[in-house]
Amino acid sequence: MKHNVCLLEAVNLALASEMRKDKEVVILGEDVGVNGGVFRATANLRDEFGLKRVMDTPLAETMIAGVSIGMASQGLKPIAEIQFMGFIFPALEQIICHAARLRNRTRGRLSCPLVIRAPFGGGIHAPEHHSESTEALLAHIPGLKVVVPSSPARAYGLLLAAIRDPDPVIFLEPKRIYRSQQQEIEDNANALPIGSCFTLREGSDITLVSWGAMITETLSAAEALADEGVNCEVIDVATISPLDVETILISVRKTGRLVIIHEAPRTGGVGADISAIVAEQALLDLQAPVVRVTGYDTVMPYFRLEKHYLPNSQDIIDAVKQTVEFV
Amino acid sequence: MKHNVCLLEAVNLALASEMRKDKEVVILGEDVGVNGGVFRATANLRDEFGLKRVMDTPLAETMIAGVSIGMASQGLKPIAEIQFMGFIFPALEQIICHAARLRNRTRGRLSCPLVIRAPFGGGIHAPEHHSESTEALLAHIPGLKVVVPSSPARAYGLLLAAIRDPDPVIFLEPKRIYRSQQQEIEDNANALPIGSCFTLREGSDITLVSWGAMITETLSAAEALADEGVNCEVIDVATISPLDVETILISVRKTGRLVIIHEAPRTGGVGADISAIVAEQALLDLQAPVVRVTGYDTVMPYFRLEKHYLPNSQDIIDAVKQTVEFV
Amino acid sequence: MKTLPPIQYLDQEGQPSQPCPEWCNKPDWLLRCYHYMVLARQFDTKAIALQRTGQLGTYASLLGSEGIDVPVALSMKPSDVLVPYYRNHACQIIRGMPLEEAFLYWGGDERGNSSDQMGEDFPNAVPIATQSLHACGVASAFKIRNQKRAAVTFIGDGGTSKGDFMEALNVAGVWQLPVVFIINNNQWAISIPRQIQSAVAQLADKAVAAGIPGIQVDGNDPIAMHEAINNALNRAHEGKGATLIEAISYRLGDHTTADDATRYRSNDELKAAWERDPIKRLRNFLALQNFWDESKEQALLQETHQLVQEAANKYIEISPQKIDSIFDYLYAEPNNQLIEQKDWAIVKAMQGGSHYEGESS
Amino acid sequence: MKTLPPIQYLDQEGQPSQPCPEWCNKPDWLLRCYHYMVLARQFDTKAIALQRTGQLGTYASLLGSEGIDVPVALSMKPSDVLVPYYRNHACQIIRGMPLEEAFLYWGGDERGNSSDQMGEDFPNAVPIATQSLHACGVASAFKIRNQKRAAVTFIGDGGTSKGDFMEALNVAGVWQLPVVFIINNNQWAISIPRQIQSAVAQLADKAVAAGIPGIQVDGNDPIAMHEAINNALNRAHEGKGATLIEAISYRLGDHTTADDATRYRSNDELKAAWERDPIKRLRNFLALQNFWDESKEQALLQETHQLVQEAANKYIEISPQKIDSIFDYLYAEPNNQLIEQKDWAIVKAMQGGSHYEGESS
Ligand SMILES: Cc1ncc(C[n+]2csc(CCOP(=O)(O)OP(=O)(O)O)c2C)c(N)n1
Ligand SMILES: Cc1ncc(C[n+]2csc(CCOP(=O)(O)OP(=O)(O)O)c2C)c(N)n1
Ligand SMILES: [Mg+2]
Ligand SMILES: [Mg+2]
Repeated sequence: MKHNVCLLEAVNLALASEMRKDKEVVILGEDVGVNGGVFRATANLRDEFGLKRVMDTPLAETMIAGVSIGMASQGLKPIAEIQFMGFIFPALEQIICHAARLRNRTRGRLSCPLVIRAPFGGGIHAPEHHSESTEALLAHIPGLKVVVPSSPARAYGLLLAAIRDPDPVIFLEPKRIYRSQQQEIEDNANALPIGSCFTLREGSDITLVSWGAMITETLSAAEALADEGVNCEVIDVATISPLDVETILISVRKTGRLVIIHEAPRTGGVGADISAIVAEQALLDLQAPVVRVTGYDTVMPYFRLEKHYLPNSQDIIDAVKQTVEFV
Repeated sequence: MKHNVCLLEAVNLALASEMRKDKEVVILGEDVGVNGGVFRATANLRDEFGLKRVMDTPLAETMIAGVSIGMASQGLKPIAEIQFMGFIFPALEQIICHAARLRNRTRGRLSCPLVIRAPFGGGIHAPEHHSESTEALLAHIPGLKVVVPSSPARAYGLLLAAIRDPDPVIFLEPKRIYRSQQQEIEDNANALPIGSCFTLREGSDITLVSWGAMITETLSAAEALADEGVNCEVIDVATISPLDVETILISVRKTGRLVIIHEAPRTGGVGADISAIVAEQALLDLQAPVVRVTGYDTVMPYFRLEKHYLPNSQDIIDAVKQTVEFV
Repeated sequence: MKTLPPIQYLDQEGQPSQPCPEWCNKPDWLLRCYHYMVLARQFDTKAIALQRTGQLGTYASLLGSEGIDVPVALSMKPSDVLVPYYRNHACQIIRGMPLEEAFLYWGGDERGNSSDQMGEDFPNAVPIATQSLHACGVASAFKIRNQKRAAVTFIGDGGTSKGDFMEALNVAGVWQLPVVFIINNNQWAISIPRQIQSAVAQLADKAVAAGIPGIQVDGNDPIAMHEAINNALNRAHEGKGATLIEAISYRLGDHTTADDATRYRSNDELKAAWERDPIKRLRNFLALQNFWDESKEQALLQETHQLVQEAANKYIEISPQKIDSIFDYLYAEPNNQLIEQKDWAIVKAMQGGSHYEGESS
Repeated sequence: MKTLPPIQYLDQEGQPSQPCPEWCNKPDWLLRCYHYMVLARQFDTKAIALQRTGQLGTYASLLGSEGIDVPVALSMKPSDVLVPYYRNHACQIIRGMPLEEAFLYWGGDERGNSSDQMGEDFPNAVPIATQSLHACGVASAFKIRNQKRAAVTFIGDGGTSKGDFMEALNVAGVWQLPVVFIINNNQWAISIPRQIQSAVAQLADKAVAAGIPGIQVDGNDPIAMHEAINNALNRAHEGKGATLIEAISYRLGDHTTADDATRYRSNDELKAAWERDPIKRLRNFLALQNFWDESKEQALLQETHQLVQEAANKYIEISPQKIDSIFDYLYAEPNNQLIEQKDWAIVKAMQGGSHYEGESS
C-alpha cells in the first residue's frame, strides 16, 4: 500500500508495520501512549497494540533506558522514546555502560537489541534544551550505532533496520523536517541498510556531506550552485556510526573537494572525524582544504537568535565557492 | 618550599595551597574526607580544613554535580571529585545542561566557578569502568574547559588555574602516571595557563601531539627516535578544550608532519579534531598525511588484554617512521 | 502508612473548613495575595494571546498554580533564593522579575533570565528535576557560611519520578539543609496522570525515604499554603532542615501552548477542577470577610490588565539581542576560536556577507 | 514512622530468639545453606590470596554477605533471573557459575560473564545502582509475556542514595513488577558509614516512596533471610508486585583488595561485627539441633577447600583470550573499521609487528 507521508508519519508507519510483524517489539516512553507522543510519532499505536506493548512510563530517562536494557536482555525489542534529545543525558550512563557493552561483556551470552528514538536539532523555535544536536557524543561510544534519516523513505526504511538490528541503535529524528516534505512510500516492510551513505545527487566538482535537517539546506545549495555551473555530489551520511568511510572517500577521490555540513557545534563534531579521515586517507586527492560548515562552539541560543546559529544554504554556497575557487 | 612529589601528591599540594588562600574553596565527593580519596588525592585535607570544607557525600554523582552548581552560583568554589571518570555519566546532565550554561543563560548574572576532578585512563589493571578516557564527550560541550595534566608540575599549576577559573573546568588526572614520576616543585601558588599547549621537546622532523598518560609513551618514543636521527617535537595539549590550535599549527608548519596520540577510541576522539584542523588550515604545509595512534573503536577490554588496547611507544615509533618516510 | 487528607482551611466555596489562623481576620496579606493571583492570571492570559498571534514562543501556562506560587513568594524573604522549574512565573514576578522580562524569557531571549531584580534566584530549569539539586547546593552554601537563609524549589508531580529529585531529598535530609521542596501536584505530567507516575500513597510520602517531614496541602487554598510554607521556611531558617510540601492543584490549561489536553483528559474532570479554582475560592473568602466587593474586583482587573498590557508593549518593543550575545556570555573570557566564530557570525548576518573567504588562514 | 527491629530468628549465638519455622527441624535446607556459606568463604579466602600474589585483579570480598546471598540463591527458581551488583559471587556460584569462572571475572577476563550456566542472569554491575533498572526491565518482560518468573537484584547501602535505585523502586511499584530488591546493608560504602548516606530511619523505608512493601531483616540470620526472600518471591510469582528487603550485615573485610579499612573504621566495631558472623551463627544452630559436629565441619572444610583449590588451578591454567576477542563481541556483525582495527591489533602483538605500513590506503 502506498502512502503519501511526511517523515514523522513515516516513523509511525514503520513502528506500526514492525509491531504487526514482530510480537517482541514494544514501545515505551513519556507520553507515547494515549497522547501518541508529543510529536505524534506513536499516534494510534496504543489503540492497536494495547497497554502491554505501548507503555507510558514515569518521567525518568535513566529508568527508560535501564528498563529497556533489561527487556532487551530477555529478547524483547524495546523502542524507547526520549522526548527530546536534550533530555537524553540522564540515559547516558545506561546507554554507555550497559546497552553498548552487554554483548561484549558477556561474550555474546546476552545482547541488547534496542532502539532509542529521539527528535533532535533546531529550527522550530522551541524552548531551551529542545534544539540540541549532540550526535557526536553517541558516535564516540563503541558498541552503539547512530542513525539519522533525512527523508520519509529513509526514515521508514532505516527505522525498520534499526528495530531489526541485533544491537543497540540510537535513532535521531530531525524534527525540523518532521513535516516539511511529503513522499510517496510503500508500506512494504523493506528495510534500508544501516552503515551506508546515500548519494542523493551525483556531481563531479565537489562533494557535500551532511545528515539530518541539514540535508535540506545542502540540497538546495547544490541546486543553486548547479545553476552557476558547479556540480555538487551530495551524500547523506545517514549512519553517523559506524561511518561509511568508503562512499565518502570514493566521492572525494573523484571530486577532490569536500564540504561537510552539520548543525552541531564545530569542535568535536562528527564533521571533524570525516574531515580527518578524508585528509588522512586521501591527502593527495584533495585539491583544496576540506571546509566544515557547522554550528558554533556555543550553546544553541534561545530561539530568537537561533537562525544565526544554524548553518543555511547560503553558508554552504559560500563555502563551496571558496573551496572550488581554491588553487 | 620545594617538594619532591608525584602527580598525585601535586594534586594534593595544589588543593591544600588554594584552600589556605581562598576560603570559598570547598571539596566534595565520595570518600574524599576521612579516607582522603580512594587514590589519596585529598589526604589530610579534612583534618586541616574541617567538615564544612571537605565534604563526604552520599553516593550519587548527579547529586554531586548538581549540588556543586548550586554552591558555585553562590560564589563558593566547589571542587567535586568523581571517583573514576567511568562514573561521570550520571553527572553529565548537570554538567552539560547547567554548569556549562549558567553564565550564558543568565547573561552573566550567575556563574559557575567549579572544578570537577576525575582520575581517567587505563593501564593500572583496574576493574571494568575504571579505565575510560571519554574526554572527547566533554570537549564537545561549549561552555566547559577540559584540562589534563601530564606531570607533577603541570598538575600543580593547572589545578590552581582550574580552581581560580571563573568558569567550570573538568580536570582529568591520568591515574596511570599518578605515581610514576617524581618532580621537584615549588609550592608557590603559581598557576599555569589554561588554554595553552606545552612544548615538551623541540624538534624539526615531525610533531607529536598528545596528552595525559600517553605523554610518557610519546616522550620515550621521541627519545628512541632521536637515537635514530629523527627529531620529534613533542607537544602536550594539556587543555583539551579550548584547544590551543596556534601552537600546534606553528609546529606543523615547521615540521610538515604530525602524529597524534591518544588512548580514547579513535572515532570521535579529540585526535580527529586536531587532525581535521591541521589538514584544513595547513594543508599545503603537510608533507605527509596526519596519523593518529589511538585506542580502538572498542570497549576497553578487561585488564588481561588492556595492554593490547593501549597505544605504546613502539606504536608511536612505527607511526612516526611511516610518516617521515612518506614522500 | 495512614494517609491524612491535605491540609485545608478553605473549602472550594471559600468557606472555612476549619478555624482560620488569626491573621486571616486582617485584610493585609489576603488582599496582597489576591492581587498577585489576579495579576498572575492576567499575565497568563496575555502570554497565551501573544503566543497564539505568533509573538511569543511555546509557553507553559500557570493557570491553576496561583494558589501555590503567590503564597510562597509572599512568605519568602528577599534573601532567600528561589530555584524554580518552568511554571513559577507568578512566584518570579512577585520576587522582582519585571513582567516584560517574563515575556522576554518565553519569547526566546536569554535576557529574560538576566535582570538584576532576580537577585541570586535561579532561572527556569527546563530539564526536569535538575533544579532540586541546585537548591540543595544553594542551601549548602548558606549552611557552610552560617547564613540564615533558605532555598525554595518547585517541581511538578511528574518530576518526582526522576531520580535526581530523590537524590536531592536525600542529601537535604542527611545534611540537614535549609531547603523547602514544593511539589506542584497538578495531577498531570503532560498526558500522564498522577497515578501512572508512582504507586506512592501521596507524593509527600517520598520525604520518608529521606528522613525529612513531608506534608500534603490543598494548593488551591492560599491560607493553607501560607501556613505550610511559613512553617517550612521557619524550620529552614532555624537550622532544623528541609521540608517537602506536596501542594494539590490542577493544571487548568494545556501542558504548554504546544499541547492539546483534550486528546487525553476529560471535560468533566476539567470542569470539576474549575470548581476548585484558587482565585474564586479566595475571592469568596474575601467577600465573606467583607474585604472585597464587585467594584474592587473591577478596579483590580483593570489595574492588572493595564500592568500586563504595558509590559507586553514594552516586551514587543525590545530590540533583539545582538549576534555578539551568542558568544559573549559563554565564558568570562572568550577564547580565540570563539572570537573568530563571532566574527563569522556577524559577517554572515550582513547583507551579502560570507565568512568563508577569510577562514583558511 | 515506627521502626521495628529487623526480623530475626537466631540471635548472634545461634539461639532462637523466637520460634523457628517448622522446616528448621529438618536438616536438609540448613545443611545445604551451611555448605554453600562455607564454600563461599573458602572461595573468598582463595581469591584474596590470589590477589595478594598478583594472580587476580582488584577483588571485592564477599566476607559477611554469606548469610544473605546463600539463602537468596537457594530460594530462587532456576527460571528466575539474578541481577547482581559486584558482591554476589556466592549467589552466582550457587546459581551455576563455575568457580573458576568467578575467578576469571576478577582476573580481568570477560569470559567470567559468559558461561552458559549463568543462563539469563546478568553479569556483575560495576556502576552503582544501574542494575536495579535492569531487573525492572527483566521483570517487565516477564510480566508482558505472562511468565511466572521473578527478577532478584542486589544493591549496597551506599547504592541506595543513587537516584536510579529510587527510579527502579518507583517503576516497580507503579507497574507492579515481579522483582525483589535486596539491600546488602553492610554499614559501609567504602569509607562512608550508613548514617552519612541518608537520614532515612531504615533503608527499607525507601520502599514507602514507591508504594511497595519494605522490610528489614537480620542478614546474618539465614533463617530470617530465607523467610523474607521466600515471601517476596511468592509475592512476585503470584503477580502481587515488588518487595524491598533490607538485609542488615557487616562488611567484614576491606571494601576491595585496593582498600584499607583501618584508615576509617575502628577495630572495636569490626570485632563486634565478627560476633555476629553468619557462619558461626548457623553452625551453632546446627549443633544445637544436632545436625552438626566437629568431624562434619572438618570434612566440609576439606571438601570445599579442595573444590576451590581445583577451580583456582583451572583458572590459572586457562589461556588468555585471543586479541580477536577485543573486537569480536562488540556487535553481532563487525563493521569494516573494526575488522581493519582487529588486523592492526593482531599485527601489533606480533614480535616486530607494526600496523602502520599498511594504514594509509
Ligand atoms: C529530563 C526531562 N525529560 C522530559 C522533559 C519533557 N517534559 C517537559 S514538561 C514534562 C512533564 C512534566 O510534568 P510535571 O513534572 O508534572 O510538571 P507540570 O508541567 O505538570 O507542572 C515533560 C515530560 C523535560 N523537560 N526534561
Ligand atoms: C556510579 C558509581 N559511582 C562510584 C563508584 C565507585 N564505588 C564502587 S563501590 C562504592 C561504594 C559502594 O558501597 P555500597 O553500595 O554500600 O556497597 P558495598 O560495596 O558496601 O557492598 C563506590 C563509591 C561506582 N562503582 N559507581
Ligand atoms: Mg504536573
Ligand atoms: Mg555497603
